[in-house]
Amino acid sequence: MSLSATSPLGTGPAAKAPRAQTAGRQEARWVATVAVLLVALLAYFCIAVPDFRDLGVSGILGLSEQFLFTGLIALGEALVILTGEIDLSTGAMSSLSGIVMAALWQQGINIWLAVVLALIISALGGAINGLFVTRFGIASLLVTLGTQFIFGSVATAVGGNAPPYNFPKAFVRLAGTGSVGPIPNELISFAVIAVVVWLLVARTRYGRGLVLIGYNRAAARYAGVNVQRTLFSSFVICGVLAGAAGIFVSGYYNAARDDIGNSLLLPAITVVVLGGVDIFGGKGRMSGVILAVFLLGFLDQGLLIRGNSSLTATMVEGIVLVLCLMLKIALDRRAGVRLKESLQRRFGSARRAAVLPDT
Amino acid sequence: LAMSATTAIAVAPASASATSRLPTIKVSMVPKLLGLAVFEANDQGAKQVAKKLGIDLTYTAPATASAEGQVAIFKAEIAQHYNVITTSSNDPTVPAPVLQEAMKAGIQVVTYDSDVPSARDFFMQDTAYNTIGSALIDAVEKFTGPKAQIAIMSSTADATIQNAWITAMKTYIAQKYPGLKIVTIGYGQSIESVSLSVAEGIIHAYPHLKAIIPIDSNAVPGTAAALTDLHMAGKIGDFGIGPPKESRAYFANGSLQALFLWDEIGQGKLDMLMARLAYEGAHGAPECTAKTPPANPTPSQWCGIRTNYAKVQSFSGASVGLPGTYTVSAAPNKVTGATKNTVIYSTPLEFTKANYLRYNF
Amino acid sequence: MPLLLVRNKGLRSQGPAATRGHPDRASGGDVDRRPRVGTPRVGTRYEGRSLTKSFDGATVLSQVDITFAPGEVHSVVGENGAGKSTLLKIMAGIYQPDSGQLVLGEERVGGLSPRSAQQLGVYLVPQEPALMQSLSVTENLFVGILRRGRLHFNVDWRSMKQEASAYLDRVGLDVDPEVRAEELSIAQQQLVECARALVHRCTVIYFDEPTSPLTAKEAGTLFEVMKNLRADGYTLGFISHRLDEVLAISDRVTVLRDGKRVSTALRSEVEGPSLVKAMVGRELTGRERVRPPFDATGRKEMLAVEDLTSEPSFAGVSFSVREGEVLGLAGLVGSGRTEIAETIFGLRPSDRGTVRLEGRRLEHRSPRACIDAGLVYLPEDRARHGIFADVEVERNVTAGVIPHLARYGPLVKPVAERDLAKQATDRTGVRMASLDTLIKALSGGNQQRAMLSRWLLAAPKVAIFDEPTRGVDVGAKDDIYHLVAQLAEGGLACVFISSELSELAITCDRVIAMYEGHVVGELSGAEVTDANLGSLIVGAHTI
Amino acid sequence: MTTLPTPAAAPASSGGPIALAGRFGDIVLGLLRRREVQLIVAILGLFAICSALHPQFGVPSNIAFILADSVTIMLVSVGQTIVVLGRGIDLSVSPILGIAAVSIGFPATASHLNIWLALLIALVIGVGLGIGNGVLVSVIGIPPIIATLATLTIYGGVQFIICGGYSVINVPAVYTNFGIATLLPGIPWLIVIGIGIVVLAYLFLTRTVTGRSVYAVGNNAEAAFRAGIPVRRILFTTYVICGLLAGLAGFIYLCQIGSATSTSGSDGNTNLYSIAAALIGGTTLIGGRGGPIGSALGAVFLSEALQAMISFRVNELWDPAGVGVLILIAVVADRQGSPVRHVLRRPFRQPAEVAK
Ligand SMILES: Nc1ncnc2c1ncn2[C@@H]1O[C@H](COP(=O)(O)OP(=O)(O)OP(=O)(O)O)[C@@H](O)[C@H]1O
Ligand SMILES: Nc1ncnc2c1ncn2[C@@H]1O[C@H](COP(=O)(O)OP(=O)(O)OP(=O)(O)O)[C@@H](O)[C@H]1O
Ligand SMILES: [Mg+2]
Ligand SMILES: [Mg+2]
Repeated sequence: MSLSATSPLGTGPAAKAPRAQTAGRQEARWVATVAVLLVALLAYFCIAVPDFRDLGVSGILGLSEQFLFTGLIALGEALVILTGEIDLSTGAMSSLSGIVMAALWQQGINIWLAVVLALIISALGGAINGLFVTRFGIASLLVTLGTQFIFGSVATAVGGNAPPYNFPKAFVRLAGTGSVGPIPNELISFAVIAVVVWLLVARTRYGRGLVLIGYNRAAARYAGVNVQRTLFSSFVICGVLAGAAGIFVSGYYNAARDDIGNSLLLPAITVVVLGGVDIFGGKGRMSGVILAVFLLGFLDQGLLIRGNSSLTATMVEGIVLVLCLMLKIALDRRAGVRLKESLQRRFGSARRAAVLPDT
Repeated sequence: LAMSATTAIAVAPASASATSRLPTIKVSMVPKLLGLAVFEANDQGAKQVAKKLGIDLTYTAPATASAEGQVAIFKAEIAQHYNVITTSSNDPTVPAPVLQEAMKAGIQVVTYDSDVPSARDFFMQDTAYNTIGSALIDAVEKFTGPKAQIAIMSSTADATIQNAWITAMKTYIAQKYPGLKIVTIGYGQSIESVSLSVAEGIIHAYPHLKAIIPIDSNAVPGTAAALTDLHMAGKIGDFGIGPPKESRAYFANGSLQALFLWDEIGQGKLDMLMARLAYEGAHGAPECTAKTPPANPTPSQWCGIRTNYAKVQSFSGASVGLPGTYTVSAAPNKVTGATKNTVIYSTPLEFTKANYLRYNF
Repeated sequence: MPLLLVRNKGLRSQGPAATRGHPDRASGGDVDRRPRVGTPRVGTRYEGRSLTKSFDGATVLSQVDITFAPGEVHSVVGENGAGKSTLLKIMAGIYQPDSGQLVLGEERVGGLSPRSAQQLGVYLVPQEPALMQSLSVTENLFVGILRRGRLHFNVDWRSMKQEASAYLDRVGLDVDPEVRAEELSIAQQQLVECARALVHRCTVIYFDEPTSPLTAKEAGTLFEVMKNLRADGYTLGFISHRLDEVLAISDRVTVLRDGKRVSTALRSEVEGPSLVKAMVGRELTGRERVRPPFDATGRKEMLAVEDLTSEPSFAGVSFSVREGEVLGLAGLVGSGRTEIAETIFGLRPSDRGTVRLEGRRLEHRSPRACIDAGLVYLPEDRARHGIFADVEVERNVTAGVIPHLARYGPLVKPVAERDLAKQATDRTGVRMASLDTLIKALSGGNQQRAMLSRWLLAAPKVAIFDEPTRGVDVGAKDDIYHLVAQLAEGGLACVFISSELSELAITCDRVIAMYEGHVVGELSGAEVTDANLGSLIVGAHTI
Repeated sequence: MTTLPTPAAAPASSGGPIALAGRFGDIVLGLLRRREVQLIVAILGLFAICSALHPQFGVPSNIAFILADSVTIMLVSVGQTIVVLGRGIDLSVSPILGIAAVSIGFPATASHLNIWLALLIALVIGVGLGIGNGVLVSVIGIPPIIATLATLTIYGGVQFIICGGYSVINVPAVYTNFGIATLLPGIPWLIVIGIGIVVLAYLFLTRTVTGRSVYAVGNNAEAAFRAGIPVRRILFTTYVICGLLAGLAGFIYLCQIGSATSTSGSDGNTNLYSIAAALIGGTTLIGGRGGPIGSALGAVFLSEALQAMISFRVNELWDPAGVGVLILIAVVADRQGSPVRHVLRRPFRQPAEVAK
């Protein structure tokens, strides 16, 4: 006998229940909003800024070389932020990875081997963050605030007085300034990595667990998600992506510097938030983040070409961030997120249950 | 100097009628960052001569001293079809790829103050390393006597120029004043507040210190402020490299004995002249590409000093009101610090309590 | 902004003589320095007239009239999602009604906020005590109306501490007012909430399911407090899914169904079955066993726990469950049942002891390993450990079987996922608009059904249900009993943890009783009755 | 570990001598568990070690330097603490400091602005920019970390625009004298001001209704909302106070450094150091726990540790790493400390019904 047969409630008219309020729809709408903004922005620059239009397709695509490393960091950062944590050490990690690679290469190690070793170092850095967060249960904001300083100092120390430059041609072409037809190599690499990360979050078991942890860590644990391992690995992946960003930066500039990643952290977090990822975890889509990389990047480059100073560009970015968030809040509120709930979400303690040790 | 000019290209003072025939070129001046007095002084000088040289000048820079910020600006300037980019680079290597891209796009690159050796047409070096190094040490020795502990305040451990100056000073001390001992080198990270604390730390750590040498424009006021705070003004000598205006208060209260620097306004002028010359060298009158350039070209025959134009090695500064002739180096010179295609701008001026009020940068 | 702010100090001394226990009197009627708080008026009627409220287009309350009279406990009952909490929240100023009026005494009040409602003397004790965990009890009592000292902006701690003790006495709570809230038990925190209502001079006090986290004994304490308040002329409102409590304490009962008021009657006019019928709209099976007696012969032992110990929560716990058997776990709150279940499920470390599943020892237990081996655990605290509130029902349901969702290598196949979720929710009869509905939009009972669906998907051999009917209405409870029976029928070995003895009696084949972390007795078959269980769990018949 | 500054007086004494001895032990243990006491011990300990190893470390002028050096970070971190107690964060303190410094710096050098008027202007600017943050966070409802990240860039731009390419140099001696004046040898006036502000902040947080509400909101905003606390107004207030203190810090910065640029504040890592000082001082980022005294001591400790690194010729490049390590030690100590707290605190009260 089927249960619903015994229960009139079970087959009650669906119309009685509150109207479907889908998280998916809300998120998809934001992704679409970002896409529309991106198209509008490009259209504006093409119409209003002749120098921008004159670049042509390949020139405009080429602009992306300037901001894709920020994008790489943002991908990793998004992963961590989806779990409800944050990684402030990514910028320093990029510097460290670039400089480690360069230093190893200077010691006579093959450049590709050096790249691999630098990525391993980044993974280790991520693992240190992850370890503090999962084993000692310390808030990631604190841990990475601390390790950010440490990674930065180590990078300075490794870099020494004369950071290396002038890497082998093949490396510079692949990681930096080369291109296939009109498409810069960096864009190709970014696209590949972005698709992988997108699949990871949206379509794999791992991503499922990751997002559930962001929504409700305790419940994820009770549902059989290995919270510790997932969190830990999100920091490792974030570290590796930040490290990769550092290598691309070094390739692009054909030089390594101990502070080269410092200026990448805040734009990366901005991108993640602009992409619609909730800073408290759970909500958000990688597709939004990927679009936001281009939105913010082209905004910046376009303004510079328009003749605005880099200072104006940064300020405009800050203002755009605030406006986009206001738009998002307005859209979400229309969809029924009430004050109480948003208060709870922002300040409530239940969702942020501490990580219990796995046995 | 061993190098002598085989042919001097005298650039005649441009008359109003002559300049009107010059095609206007778009030149950008990209210093390390906005808001630093020395760079603003360069800008001031550049503005004074830009019109005369037919230059449409843009002065822009990142908000902080970041090489990546400069790269973003260069990238945009390539798109905006600038003719010449002049820059004081925050890093000797990071902007190289994009500047090379600019050169490929037909843009002339002139660096000043801080070089990108692998990606420019010409570099204007502020002053010869050995000249400023020996000038400083001579002044210090006069204050401390032949046996003394001295300290240096620099910006960061990887600052190329500062390191070159330090080397020059060390070499000069070894040659001439072996009794002087450099006990430590502090790094103020090009930040005044950091320089202040580092300098105070050094003063506490070395009670027998006789002089301190801040060689970065943030370290100068930072160090002087430290000496003032600790009531050590005049007890420990303070000789540095930097612009005088920022430190007027310290000259006045005796915590700063002397500063060495070149005339920043004139440097801005010369930068514009070099921009014009570089442009003309690449695009200018046919005479310039001839094997033997004319002895006295007219203003319409602005001849460049292009790399492949080996014979042209010096030019006059008269057209922008600078005295003397400037020489383009053909090969690197360890002592002065000049690399290939470098113009050394000037010998340092000394600013002391006696003359500091006369300079407005 | 409140339309009515009673500031007349004179009224207090005219209040009914019933305020004998009022701390103000006890402390000699100090000068009241609170500037903004209205004077309590014991003996206030509070009325809601044709209140209507909808969320996102779904009407949750429609045209509800209700009157809370002084000196009365007025209970509101109804199924999950009937709109009880929404009604009380409107009365207490937490929500704004879409239309309708609130009348306090003779005057209309409107645009209430929690703050202005409290100033008017209306307070809602929430279901989960919402105390500031790291602040002292005193501060928790006075938060929002901290006494100001002579300088006006400074805080007068001394007088507040004195008063705090008096108020805590009044609700029968013997704790140091300086202790931090986080050091109190849930029951104690609930009483602090109650004392807070008194501190705020509230005379209309609502309790939204206060007893669901409490034991019968603790609930008893709370009822004593409520009765005293009633005797003093306070106006009380009460929500509970435990009808026996409702019948025991109420003077008047209102039944809500689907957001409409079905009836309001005096306690003397209602009785259990009629009430249930009014709530659910149909007859329930009642208190009979939901399944035939269990025959152990030939049934395989599925779960065997031996000497499981985790100091100081529980020690030396051994029991086993057979295929198709429902084993009850009875005990007071704090007797260690949840800890046992969580230890078995690998959520907590154990000091010693073994857990065997179908004879195989489960070592290095983790939730994942247990689920994969066929053991699932339905947590007690649904909101915290069960649901992902902001996630669609579909993903909530499949959350337990994520590893099995993969179809192409590591990639999840969305269509397959939807099929799975659909099957599972059909089976438990989750009532929802679609699988894409956020689970927080479902009522408690339906959320619990979704949780059950999650674990059905894992195709378990053994299931531990921890208080599966907590915060669930009578109709849904009945469904859950039948579902458990049905699952056992299909061969599932069930462990059923409950604090409601009567539900153990109707669902379980065998019950073991816990007392302070030890197994103190076992009953099976016909022995499993409320009375037998009752004496076991208080430690009366240690075997 | 992070004991709240509870307003409670010590419990009334009772019991015999043994109880008294036990109580004394309790008090000592209790004190040692307070982060403030630990920090004082750490500050004095580090000072003792450094003075023993380095002849110049213990001289009054060095002490004065360490104390004066800590004042700007101290003020900013007290403001930061108030925001963090309400479960927020303010990443825009650096440009607020910078804007205040340059906006009074230019008129001060150009037209000898009266120093007290300058102070007033700095405070007004701080309040104004704090209001900006408050509006974004509490009225519009943008998460604090994001809202202040945005204002960080916007305010940074404003600071640049104010500077218009120039720096504040040659600040009149009225200002700089104020920056270096000492009350007694080794006790600069600045630290007296710093301490005064810290005491005011402490009194505000423990003794005023608004201050207690900050703790309540940080602890549990939902419950505070229900308890009738105007949550948004309180949050708003915290950002305004933080802005005010950053503005004051800007004034002091100008007096102390004698110049200001378009990157003053940001280039010295004010944001991170202010957060670091608060964390080292025992304020937790989840809100509701901690207090300004700890943060002030944290700032002094940071300044002392950095000075020690200079004295012992540790390369400056390791300064940030030193700060990072201190943060990690502080938070790990917090974490590791909590089990200790559970053991030491008074026995768990069994619910009444468990008694037979
Ligand atoms: N803030 C909200 N947003 C959207 N829907 C809500 C909100 N609060 C309640 N609802 C919906 O309103 C309906 C009534 O909810 P309410 O909490 O009043 O029920 P209840 O009778 O108290 O049920 P329970 O016994 O489960 O507590 C439910 O369908 C619920 O999903
Ligand atoms: N915060 C606490 N600190 C110390 N001991 C605690 C705490 N909470 C519970 N305990 C102890 O742990 C044991 C089990 O508590 P718990 O309430 O989880 O039991 P339970 O039988 O599962 O009750 P419930 O009916 O709520 O499921 C009891 O001995 C209790 O005193
Ligand atoms: Mg309810
Ligand atoms: Mg339990």
